[in-house]
Amino acid sequence: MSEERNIFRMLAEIDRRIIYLLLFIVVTVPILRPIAMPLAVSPDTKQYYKVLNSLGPDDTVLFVLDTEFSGYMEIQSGVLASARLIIEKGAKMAIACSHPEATGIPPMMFSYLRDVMEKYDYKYGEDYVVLGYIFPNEAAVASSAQDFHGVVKEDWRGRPIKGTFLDGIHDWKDWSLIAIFSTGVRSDAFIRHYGLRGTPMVINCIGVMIPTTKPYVDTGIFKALLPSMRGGAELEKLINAPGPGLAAMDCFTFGHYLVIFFIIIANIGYFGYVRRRAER
Amino acid sequence: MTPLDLIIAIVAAFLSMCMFSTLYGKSSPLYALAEESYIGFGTGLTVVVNVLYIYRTGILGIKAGNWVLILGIILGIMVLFRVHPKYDYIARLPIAIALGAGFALALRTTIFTGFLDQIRATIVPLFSGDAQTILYRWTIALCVIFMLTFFLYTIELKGPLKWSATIGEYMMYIAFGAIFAQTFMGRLALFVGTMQYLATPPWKKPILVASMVIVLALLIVLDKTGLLERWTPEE
Amino acid sequence: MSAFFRSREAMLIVMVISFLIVFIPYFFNVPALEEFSTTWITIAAIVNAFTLVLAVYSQFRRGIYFIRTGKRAWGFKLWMLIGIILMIIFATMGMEKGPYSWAMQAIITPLSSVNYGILAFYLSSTCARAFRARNLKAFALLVAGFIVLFYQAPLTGAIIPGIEPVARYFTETFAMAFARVFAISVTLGAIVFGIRVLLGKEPMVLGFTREER
Amino acid sequence: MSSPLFTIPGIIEGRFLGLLLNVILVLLVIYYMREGRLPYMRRVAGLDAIEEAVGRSAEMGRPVVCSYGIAWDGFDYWTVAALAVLGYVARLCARTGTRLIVPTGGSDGSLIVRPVAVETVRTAYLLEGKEEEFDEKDLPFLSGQQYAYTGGYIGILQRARPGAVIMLGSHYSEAMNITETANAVGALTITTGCYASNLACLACASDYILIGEEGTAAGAYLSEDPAQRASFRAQDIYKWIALAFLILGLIAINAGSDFFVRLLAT
Repeated sequence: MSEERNIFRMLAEIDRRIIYLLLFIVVTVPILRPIAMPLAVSPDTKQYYKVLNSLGPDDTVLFVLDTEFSGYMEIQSGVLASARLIIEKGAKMAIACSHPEATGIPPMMFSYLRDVMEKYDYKYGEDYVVLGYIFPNEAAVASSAQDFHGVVKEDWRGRPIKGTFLDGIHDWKDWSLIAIFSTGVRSDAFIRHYGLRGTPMVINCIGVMIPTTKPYVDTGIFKALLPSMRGGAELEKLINAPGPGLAAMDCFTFGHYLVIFFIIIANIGYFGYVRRRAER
Repeated sequence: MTPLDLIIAIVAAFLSMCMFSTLYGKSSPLYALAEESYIGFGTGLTVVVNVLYIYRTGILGIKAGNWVLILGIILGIMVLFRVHPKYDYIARLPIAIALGAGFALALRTTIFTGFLDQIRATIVPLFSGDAQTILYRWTIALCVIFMLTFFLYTIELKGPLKWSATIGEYMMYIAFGAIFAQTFMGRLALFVGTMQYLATPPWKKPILVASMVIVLALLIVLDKTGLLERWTPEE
Repeated sequence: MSAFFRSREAMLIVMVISFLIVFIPYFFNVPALEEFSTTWITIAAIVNAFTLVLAVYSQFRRGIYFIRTGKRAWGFKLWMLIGIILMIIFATMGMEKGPYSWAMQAIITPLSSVNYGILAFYLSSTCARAFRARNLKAFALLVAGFIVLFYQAPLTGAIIPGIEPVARYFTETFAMAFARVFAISVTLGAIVFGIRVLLGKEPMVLGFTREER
Repeated sequence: MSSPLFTIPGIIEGRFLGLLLNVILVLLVIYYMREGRLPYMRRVAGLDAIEEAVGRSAEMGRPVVCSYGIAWDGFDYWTVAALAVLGYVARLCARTGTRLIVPTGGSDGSLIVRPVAVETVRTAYLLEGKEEEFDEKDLPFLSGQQYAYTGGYIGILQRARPGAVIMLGSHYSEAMNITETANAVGALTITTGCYASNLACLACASDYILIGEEGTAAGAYLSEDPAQRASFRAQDIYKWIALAFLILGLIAINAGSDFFVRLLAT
């Protein structure tokens, strides 16, 4: 085989667009035609489920959409499964956003969760309120922790929040739980101004944030961490409500195996061609 | 599914595939269309939501009797002078105030969350608990100590310090491998989420497939006819 | 009057006072100051919101420069400016339904998620290119990355349960330890940077450049 | 969380040590600045990589692309150090007659930083006696949006086909797009990572990486600014304190005393 068309060289110098095309295919096909392969549930998700499952009708949860819309794609299954579980437990929910794009998420949540909201008669104003974009920066988070009604006067539609279950909320002490669904937009501000003071918090964060968020689970600032879309899929399995998470797990399996395949052939190519050329 | 839903689905799928066209390796008018659409409407969204925040927290706050917030509105208007050719120095006062408050908010707690808590979380019994816990805790303790010596800059790394920093660096590369894998999972989840958004509910699936085929075909035709370069905005 | 704004010392004092108003109540039990600092923080939040509106002005100016100089394919920049104006008009027509939410669903929602999703492709081609056992460090990175990637495929966990403790060993010790050490070093850096700013050693932060140095 | 060792009236419980450490850090920085003698700093290996990258571009007659990050919060910790290193890269480029392109933008904060970056590069060309070669158009403001900035940055790489791409300061998820494109056009890539997962990916994807603070240490080493040098001296002392706390704490807790854990919580 002449030096130019050496098989090892071909493996070592794969055109990156072939890799892109293959990844595109192995993700799109299972979305168009799901297979539903088996899935194991991790300890992190079991701990997260335990915290949410212990909520009751007289608990009030601050449900923070701390994400651009793009990040929502990764934690969508965690958001929907968590909201479903909170509604089933009858706990009250105040939904707040810390990024302008997150304001588009609540309407989509409620259209997806319409079945469980009707079943539990979960009504606006009585059981849940959408506060909208009330956390544009750290200063807003800090002042809401010290004097909630000093900062938040209206819900997202501009109607006063007086007279709703939020009357009982004055500062950081009054929330039964803060559930943060985060791509890291404002999560550290919540750690500083709520978590550090002792407000119980859980977080469903994107994969990128897991290594830097885990230390806060260790130090007890977060009671539990639901890891990325994989955690959402496992939570869907635990609450027996298949959704976008479980549907995505096939794509995950194929995507990861495709990348592992590339690592193997790249190393074969490396040792067969690049290393030998360097030695010559 | 109303005609409006159909139009939204078509625009979303087509623009998304135009954005993916950057993977083709050459900048194209298709990518420019998607990019400029996103910048335009995205910037509009930023304006809307921030003006709303100024109204809700500032104006409503003042109406509710918190007169001091007028200072916020006045200082805010002063910030706008930053782009004035002659009076740009007026913006320095509000910026100084916002910076001071911003630094205080970040710095007053970071000594706890980023320093003391990290050390305290590492100080754990190393000889109790099951085998896995003992192995995990020893590894973390040793890793933290060795890696920390890598980040010393005002001392020459010689002798035992050099060994410790080198071992720490190898430990870091093991950490990088694990963190890289976690990051890939996160990004893959975003890509899968995007495609799910474009393919749910099921009637959107043919639109998605059609957009893929059309955009790919357009890219290749434009590339082969040399129009790709001519129709792409220059920086 | 303009001397006050131009004076570096005056702006530095204003910044330090603003800093102390927010810093002190966190450590000392001074209820009166705590309440005032909450309002002061809200004022800072309002000022920040104004700076974002300011950023849009420069976006506009750059777009117009592009169009005026007739750069190639300036039509796209014109479309961008139209987009900004359209979105603001749509918002005045109501943000729950109507054109505002159409624009959110058709443009902002998908495109902002595509931006992040595209990274999966770049990471996959990095795997093929960079995960090579070139030297001991690269080999260490490859082994850890390979095992965690293999564990993360949902099917693996179901057929080879034994891989979980191995993969978790890497993510819950090495990755965890690095996150802690990195937090410590970055935290110290951020604090001393804040100290330098408050001591007036970073004039650029306040916008003091050549003429007032 | 374990209970503090002691509390001091007037100071909120559990925050005394944090306050003390903050105050001591201020005093240390002031002390080392006042001393008049520039504290010692070791030369960070990353600087040799930067010199090699600019030299390689000069030989190939291709431009160098160097960015100072998207400066999300304007002059943050990473951006200030990046500007110091940018000045160094600019001097190397001026000296070797290599074109330097500095893509700016990516956030609203970077609007405030760009004028200073322009001044930094102009001063570098001035110091090398080549002010006439300085061209402000080579520091384009691409956009206030992260991904529009990335699109512009990638467009520059695809057209200018630089010999080296040096990404300093705070870059976020867009760093991967840029590094992969830089590699695709055959450029030598040097990057810095300002948060853990970005660092891991860039360690794999780029030819050389300044791990975490190495970037800011390079800035302090180059700038020879007493304040930055004093800062690193104070930081290193606190890293020694952290190591002492860790080792003594581990010994104590395994000998049965939680003294250090409770001290850290006072």
